[in-house]
Amino acid sequence: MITVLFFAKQQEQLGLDKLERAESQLAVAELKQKLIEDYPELSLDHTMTAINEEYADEDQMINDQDIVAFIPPVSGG
Amino acid sequence: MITVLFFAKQQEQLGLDKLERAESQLAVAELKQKLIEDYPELSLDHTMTAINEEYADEDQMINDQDIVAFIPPVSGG
Amino acid sequence: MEMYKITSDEIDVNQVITSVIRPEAGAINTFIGTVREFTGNKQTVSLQYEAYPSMAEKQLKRIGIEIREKWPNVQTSIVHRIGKLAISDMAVVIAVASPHRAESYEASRYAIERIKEIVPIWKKEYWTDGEEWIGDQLENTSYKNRVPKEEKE
Amino acid sequence: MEMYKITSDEIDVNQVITSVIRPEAGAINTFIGTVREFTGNKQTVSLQYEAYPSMAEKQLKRIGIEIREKWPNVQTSIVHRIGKLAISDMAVVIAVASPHRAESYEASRYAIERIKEIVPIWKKEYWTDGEEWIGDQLENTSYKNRVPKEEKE
Repeated sequence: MITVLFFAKQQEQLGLDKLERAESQLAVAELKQKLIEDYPELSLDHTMTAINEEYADEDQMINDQDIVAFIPPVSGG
Repeated sequence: MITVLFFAKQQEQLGLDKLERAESQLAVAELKQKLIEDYPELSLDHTMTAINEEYADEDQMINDQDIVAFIPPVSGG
Repeated sequence: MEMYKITSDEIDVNQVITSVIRPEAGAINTFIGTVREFTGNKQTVSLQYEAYPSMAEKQLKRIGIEIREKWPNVQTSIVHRIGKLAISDMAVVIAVASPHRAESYEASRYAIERIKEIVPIWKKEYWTDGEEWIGDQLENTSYKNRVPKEEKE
Repeated sequence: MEMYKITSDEIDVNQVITSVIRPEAGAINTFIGTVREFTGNKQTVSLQYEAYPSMAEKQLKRIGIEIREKWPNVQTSIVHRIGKLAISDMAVVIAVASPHRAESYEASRYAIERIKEIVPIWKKEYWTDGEEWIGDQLENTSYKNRVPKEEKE
């Protein structure tokens, strides 16, 4: 089981800020692909990924219990 | 009659912060020369001059009632 | 004591400044980002900031570490506010203390630029004629596959 | 409302910052000069600042005018304290507000450099082993006959 967090525009696209998914041992790119298929309203363009609060590459593996967050272009400051 | 103001090191060299002198119609350079003669303890090296609170050149004329201030190298900030 | 904080309260500038004052410091540069009313012709009514707070605080700390690697004698504090802000409200306060003034300016500038690159905070603008989540899509076409690395000089 | 002030009281940073906040501004850069304890091996015990106050305030205003000529949308306030100061006390506070951040940094830096050139304020340092009026004689050998002009780019 993994937790997936959404923020800002993506949170509004989905109408939710969090998903629990029964997956593990998949790469970031694979998770993105699955989510886009499951949620056609979701765009993950220009979006970075964090695993357990650290930025992750597209090929990084996601493990059971990980918290994955999608980070659309930031605009703080 | 003119007023001459001294600050910082020069004020300590002279032991006073202000002089009244019965002069007018002389250039800044001339006043400096007279002061150095009258007060051998005074050094006016590296010192700018202000007339009525505006910086003045060495050849600028000092008139009756003017307030002349000697401005040693500044160190605010 | 350095602070790296996401808060939904009004930011106390004095507290941020005080947190970096030390006897070794002779210069403190503070940068405050406030809500601007006009951007070109567009009039902002209010702003909403949202964050991934736990990760955002980690990223703010990371900026502090990057700064100390570049400018060893510098102390940094950064506080970013989230929630709804009105015109002229302070969204971010950065305070940088250093022995001499040049580094305080450089490190402060570095901090704000890095905040805009790596800290998960998002701004939604409410204009007189609409609303939008801000995020510079155009300038981030290669963003998708890029993990932010520490900047090289 | 811009402030250009010489004061013997403690400087209220918030008041200086508040004086430049405007709806058009999105960035406020603040520079604070504090009393540093060590300069190399020399330990400062306290400082005395003296000014020619009426002229110093005029020169501070002049810096504000120079800044607006260079960065038209910038608002500046500068307050300099005089009298006896202890370690970490604030000697000068500069606040610069501008629509965008780049100018706020540039104008703030310009202000502190100009203060060190043209504003009649003098610092006397009291060290553990003596005291001295500070003033960079060596770097000002051509100072004697030079009226400070507005800097050219």
